[in-house]
Amino acid sequence: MGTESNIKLLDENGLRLDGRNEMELRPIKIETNVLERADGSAFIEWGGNKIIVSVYGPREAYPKHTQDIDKAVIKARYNMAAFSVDERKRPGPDRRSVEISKVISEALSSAVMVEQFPRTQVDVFIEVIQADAGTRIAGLTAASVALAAAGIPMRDMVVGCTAGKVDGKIVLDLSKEEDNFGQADLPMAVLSRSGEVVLVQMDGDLSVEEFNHATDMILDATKRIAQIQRDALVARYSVETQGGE
Amino acid sequence: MGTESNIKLLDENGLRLDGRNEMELRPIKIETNVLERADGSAFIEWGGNKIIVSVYGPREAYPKHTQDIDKAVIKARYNMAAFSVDERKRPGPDRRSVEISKVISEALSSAVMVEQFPRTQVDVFIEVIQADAGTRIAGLTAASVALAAAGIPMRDMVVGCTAGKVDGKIVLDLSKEEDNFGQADLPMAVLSRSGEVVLVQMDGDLSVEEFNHATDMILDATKRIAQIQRDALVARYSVETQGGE
Amino acid sequence: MGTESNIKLLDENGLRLDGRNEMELRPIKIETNVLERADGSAFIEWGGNKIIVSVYGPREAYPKHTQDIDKAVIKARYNMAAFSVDERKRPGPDRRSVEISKVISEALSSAVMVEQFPRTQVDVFIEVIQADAGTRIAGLTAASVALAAAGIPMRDMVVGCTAGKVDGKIVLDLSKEEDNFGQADLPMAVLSRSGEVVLVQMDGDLSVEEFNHATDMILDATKRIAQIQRDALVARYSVETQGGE
Amino acid sequence: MPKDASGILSEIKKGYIINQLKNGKRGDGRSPEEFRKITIIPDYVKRAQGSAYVMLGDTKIIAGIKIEQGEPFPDTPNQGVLTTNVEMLPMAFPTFEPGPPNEDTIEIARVVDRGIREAKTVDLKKLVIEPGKKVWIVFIDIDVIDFDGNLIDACTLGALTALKTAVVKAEGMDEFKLPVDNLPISVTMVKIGNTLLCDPSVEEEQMAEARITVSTTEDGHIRAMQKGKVGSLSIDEIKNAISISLKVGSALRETYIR
Amino acid sequence: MPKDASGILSEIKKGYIINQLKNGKRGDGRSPEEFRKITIIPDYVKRAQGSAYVMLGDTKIIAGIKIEQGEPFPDTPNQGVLTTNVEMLPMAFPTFEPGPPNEDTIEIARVVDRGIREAKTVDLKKLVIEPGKKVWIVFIDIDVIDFDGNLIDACTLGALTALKTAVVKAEGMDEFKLPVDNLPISVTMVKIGNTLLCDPSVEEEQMAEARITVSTTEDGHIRAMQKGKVGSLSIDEIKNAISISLKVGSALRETYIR
Amino acid sequence: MPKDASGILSEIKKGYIINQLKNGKRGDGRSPEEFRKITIIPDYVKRAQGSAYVMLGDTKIIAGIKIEQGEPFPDTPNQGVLTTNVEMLPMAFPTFEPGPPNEDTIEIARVVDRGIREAKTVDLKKLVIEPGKKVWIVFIDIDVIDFDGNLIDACTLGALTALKTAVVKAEGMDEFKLPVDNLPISVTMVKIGNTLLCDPSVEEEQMAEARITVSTTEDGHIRAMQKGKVGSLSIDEIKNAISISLKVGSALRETYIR
Repeated sequence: MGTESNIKLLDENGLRLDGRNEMELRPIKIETNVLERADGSAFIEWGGNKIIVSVYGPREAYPKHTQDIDKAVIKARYNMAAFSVDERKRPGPDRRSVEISKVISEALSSAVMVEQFPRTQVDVFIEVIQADAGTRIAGLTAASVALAAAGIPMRDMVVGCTAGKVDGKIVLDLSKEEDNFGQADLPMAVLSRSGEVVLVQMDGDLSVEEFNHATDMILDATKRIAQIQRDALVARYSVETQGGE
Repeated sequence: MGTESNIKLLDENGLRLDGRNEMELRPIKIETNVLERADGSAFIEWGGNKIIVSVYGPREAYPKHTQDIDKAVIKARYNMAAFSVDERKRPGPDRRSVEISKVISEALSSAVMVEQFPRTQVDVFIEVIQADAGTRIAGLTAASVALAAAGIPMRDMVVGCTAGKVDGKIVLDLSKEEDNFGQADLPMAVLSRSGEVVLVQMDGDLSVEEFNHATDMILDATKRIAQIQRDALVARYSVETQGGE
Repeated sequence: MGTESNIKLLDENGLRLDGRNEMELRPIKIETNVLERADGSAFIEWGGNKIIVSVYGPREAYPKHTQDIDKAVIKARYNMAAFSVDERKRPGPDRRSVEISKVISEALSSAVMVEQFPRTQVDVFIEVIQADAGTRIAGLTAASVALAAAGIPMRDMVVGCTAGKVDGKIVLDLSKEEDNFGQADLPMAVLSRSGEVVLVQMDGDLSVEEFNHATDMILDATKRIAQIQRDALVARYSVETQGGE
Repeated sequence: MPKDASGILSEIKKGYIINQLKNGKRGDGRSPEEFRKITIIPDYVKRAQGSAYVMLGDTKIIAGIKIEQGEPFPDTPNQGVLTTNVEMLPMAFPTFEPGPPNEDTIEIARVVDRGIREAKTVDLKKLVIEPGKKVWIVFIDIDVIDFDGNLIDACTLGALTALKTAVVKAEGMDEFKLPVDNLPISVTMVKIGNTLLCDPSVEEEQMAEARITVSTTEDGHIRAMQKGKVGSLSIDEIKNAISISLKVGSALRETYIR
Repeated sequence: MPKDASGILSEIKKGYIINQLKNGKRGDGRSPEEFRKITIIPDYVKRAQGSAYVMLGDTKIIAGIKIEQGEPFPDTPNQGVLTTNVEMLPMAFPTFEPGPPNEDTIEIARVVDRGIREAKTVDLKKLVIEPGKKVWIVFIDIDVIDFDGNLIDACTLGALTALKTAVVKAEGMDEFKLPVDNLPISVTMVKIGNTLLCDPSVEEEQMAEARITVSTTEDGHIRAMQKGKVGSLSIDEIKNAISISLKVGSALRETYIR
Repeated sequence: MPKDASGILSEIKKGYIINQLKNGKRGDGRSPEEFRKITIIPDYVKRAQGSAYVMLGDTKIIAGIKIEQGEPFPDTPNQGVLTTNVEMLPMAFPTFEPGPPNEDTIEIARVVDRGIREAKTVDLKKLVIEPGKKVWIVFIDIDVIDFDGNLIDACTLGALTALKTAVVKAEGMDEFKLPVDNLPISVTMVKIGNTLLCDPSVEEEQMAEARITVSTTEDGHIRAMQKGKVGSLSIDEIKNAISISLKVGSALRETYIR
């Protein structure tokens, strides 16, 4: 977690800097098929985050030695635009984005019916246009929608949320200031129906009780977010129907 | 174009810093087959420029996915020696040399009968030993000679020249100071017989009239330079004949 | 050779900073099969040097175009741990380690019966855990043991030693200070039985007589070091026998 | 330039397009000098100092400006620094690959940069903090997220809009609008058969023999040119391209860059 | 994660291991929560400022600390810098390749780093020489020389031991022990069938569906977590993993990190 | 080392060369200790601070010197810096590839550098501008443009000639000749059969079992040595190589480096 500071993140009523209470999510909006070329795509606005995800595949895995004879390989690539953060981000992968790409790839692999497409790969490109804390979870949540929009067979959707500790209190969906100056950060993602955890990372300082409290809040929130995912996919189909297909 | 400055580039008689008038080329000398290993080579001195070009091919294009089933691929690689410029140039390609390599490759592709050699590549290596403004055009002009010297079938020769604007006046074949402190730079290359343009780039500030005047000057100059190309190729053959082959 | 300095490297009795006389080696200890995964391995302590060598192969040479249809390719890779030297060494190969890897590969190629394994490669990984002058020779000496321990057929062992000039006198097996502040460094390695030289490099300032004296000392020392190599290999086999195989 | 998804533009399609052109019509019904629909959303990325989202037909790019303090180049101690970078993201087209910029990307970035630089759009002399030591560095970064041809013009429009909205700020300093003036409009054309087509789609780019970009400023002057692709152009075609660029560019400026 | 030498773990072997697990026994006879034999040799590399050689079963790593002067990060001018790098040397496993760190290596280094960083093990505030200008940079470098699974725990043990023995020194300055406190113990488990197995061997890692690492400090708090691999874990399994980590970690701390 | 154009030196050619050698004659008629024709054009690149064009038979290289201000190495604050870089340009040989230097190139550059460095040819102590802060950095860059073997000797001759003509200059400072003295001559030999051949051609290099380079100075001392290639040399052969190098090197110095 970030730097210690004297910034008070909760006011006397327990409200957060942006006025939310501890259980409150920032506004979330998901839109599908925002790009022409991709096989599927999604755009998510989550608080100040703006993230575009595009999906290509299944297509032949390349180079050949990366092929899995039993299943498709899910290759997520998380990338931040140079202008997405306060200090310009030099183009190209850094150690942080490599790690995030890995855990997102693993999380999505649980959801896709990879065994249906041996020797192929499914590319999931996640571009963070504007970053505002929680980009990996927002990107993963949108990626799941983009995969569905691409028509990739999935056994379940992946949906995630973050909780954390701020001024000693567990709160949902950290903002940028809370991420920078809080005491713990717990991003988690689950399979929508089964509730099985496909991504969890944590850093900071949590007691076991705090951890349990945080996961309860996250699980509750993922139900709400899953609904937004479903709405986005439905909206797309209804729009298509109107379009006369 | 370069920096503004108070340097006067034309004297009261309209003559340039090196004494040339506006229509005058710097001295140009081309020599062929200066290297043993290459399939063809040429050396050009053009003002203070010293450039060596070597040609290999047609040879199998590698890696395979770069092969074109319909024609040969012309791969020019423009490179500056570390000691060719005032401040040491770090070895390896930079963005400028990548762009120049691309436009030279494209220009030469128009001239070579690429359809005769499907799946092959022709490598054209252009090494700037000493740089003195106009290296891309000098290198391209020499490359055309080197291709011919290598016996690569060509439908026409490529020949180029630069014009520019200096103290508000259009002049031919910019010198280094004129390039650094002038107001426009227009490198252009044509097919020798047809006069079709195969390379044109421009930067600076030209009115349409100035552009037209500049191209007239360039087209006139390319005729003179084409003669130097032909002489170089003839000289080579005559020398070979004298040698008894 | 290193920097000039006022450091006296020999005392009034001609003894060196660590108390050795001119002919004396630092303590050397070799142990075999210290790693589980490698096909063969060796650990050498030579003065303050600690070096681990592991061998894999013969295995199919990769990428394919590196295969030699007549023989195995020996690929040594000399690498220094980041913490092995006083100032942290940035991970990855530098020009020095590339050169050392090359001369070690060549030296080992003379000793291995490479003609028995066409199209394969034998990988020899040399990791310098702690560096204390003479690492290339210590690594090469251990590499020869690791190859034998891996069961790779060899026509002879490679064994090496360094001599140098210190305060104007030829001495054996330079220490770190002697390497830094001496006047010459001569690492050499030979085939154990034939005495043929498979590695020699030199830098500094040696007269012909000094060179001859230095090589005499080295050749004498390699006989002693070869015995340590043999003891290490025997110890390993005897241990294995005790283990009941 | 990338091929279409299958890697090859089918001969049938190509024949159809050329045939259409004989009747003065392009595949999508446009006239030769007509641009596709342009939508520009300025200030799209709040965290950037200036930004724009540009849709040019199905081509979509996002341009963002970052302005940081740094050292001037040794040969221009009294000027700020301007740098343009384009990322052809692998999300934008099936054959685009991750990794450092390739020659296509570099060419595009350099042509966009050249137009802006030569028009002296950004007054770099006003970006000096301490002469020879500390200046403002203006980074123009452009993400290509959906590709349907004509990146040079889309990126130029994005860069200009982003520059126009950009603000220079730093802790303990007064913020000020980035000094921007004299905006160059680039117009890119390809030659198919004997026709010059403005704002080529990806299919038109693939089948074209030659490409030419002309950047002009409001004074009717040319600021940058770049011929691309393997084919040639006659001098007359180039002169024609210049006059088209002046005419079409002037309309674009009026509509989108005021 | 690398496959075994032949690239594939045979189905037969896999069946055997799963069968054994039904009887509560692992392939090598350990119980699910049992670590393999641990041997730690502190101060193994004299030339480093701190170091340790760790054997965890057949996994062997060497950790070394270098401490050098350098600039602080702009956003933390009053702190030293801590950086963790792991090298999965090609000597350690048949399929490891030379070259820059791949995603596996980066993940391991970052999880090790996170545990130490979040426990505030190294007091970075005491590593300032001149605020905003010059601080101590602590490099934790770890060489993996023999690989048989569970690098995260082996590397954490190595890093902690090396940090504990580390001394800060430079010419003309008083040397002092690196300020180290509050050591996090990481415990890594994999899920095979319905069982969580601590300290997985390479074979167990290869056949496992999911992996989870929990780093805890002596106060019973969690400092870092990381789920790995393609499979999922239930919330209850994660809670179980936390309680195992606290129990097993506490024993490890007692035995090896006092 | 590269193979010839076809990638393999034909067995027939090889047999012929060995047969010739039994009669003391090399393929091109030279005696074993004879160098090919050497042509050196000093000051070939006016824009460099020093330069030379060297033809050694059909091998052609261009050496250029650049001298810039920079920081000294921390462990030698009172010395300038010397650095040698060789580019085996792809134009020089059919199998040379573009890209960063490979192990062959690095070895050649380091052996050339070692000879010059160990002979203390450039007086680095005279290249200090401000001790510990600012010194002159001497870049020796060598372009190999045509390759027919024996790059080490060709590059050494080029580097020495370029250094001898080099001038140190900067705005606002008095220019002075680069302080150069005690020039090392390198002589490279290959062993074919039982013969040591000086100045090997590319074919001789390809078929040779071993290669050895000995650099000597006018005082008859050895300054650098390097054995190359897979084969071995006896101690007597090495001693012989040293005496050949002294003899031949002395003649080369007299003729070309005065």
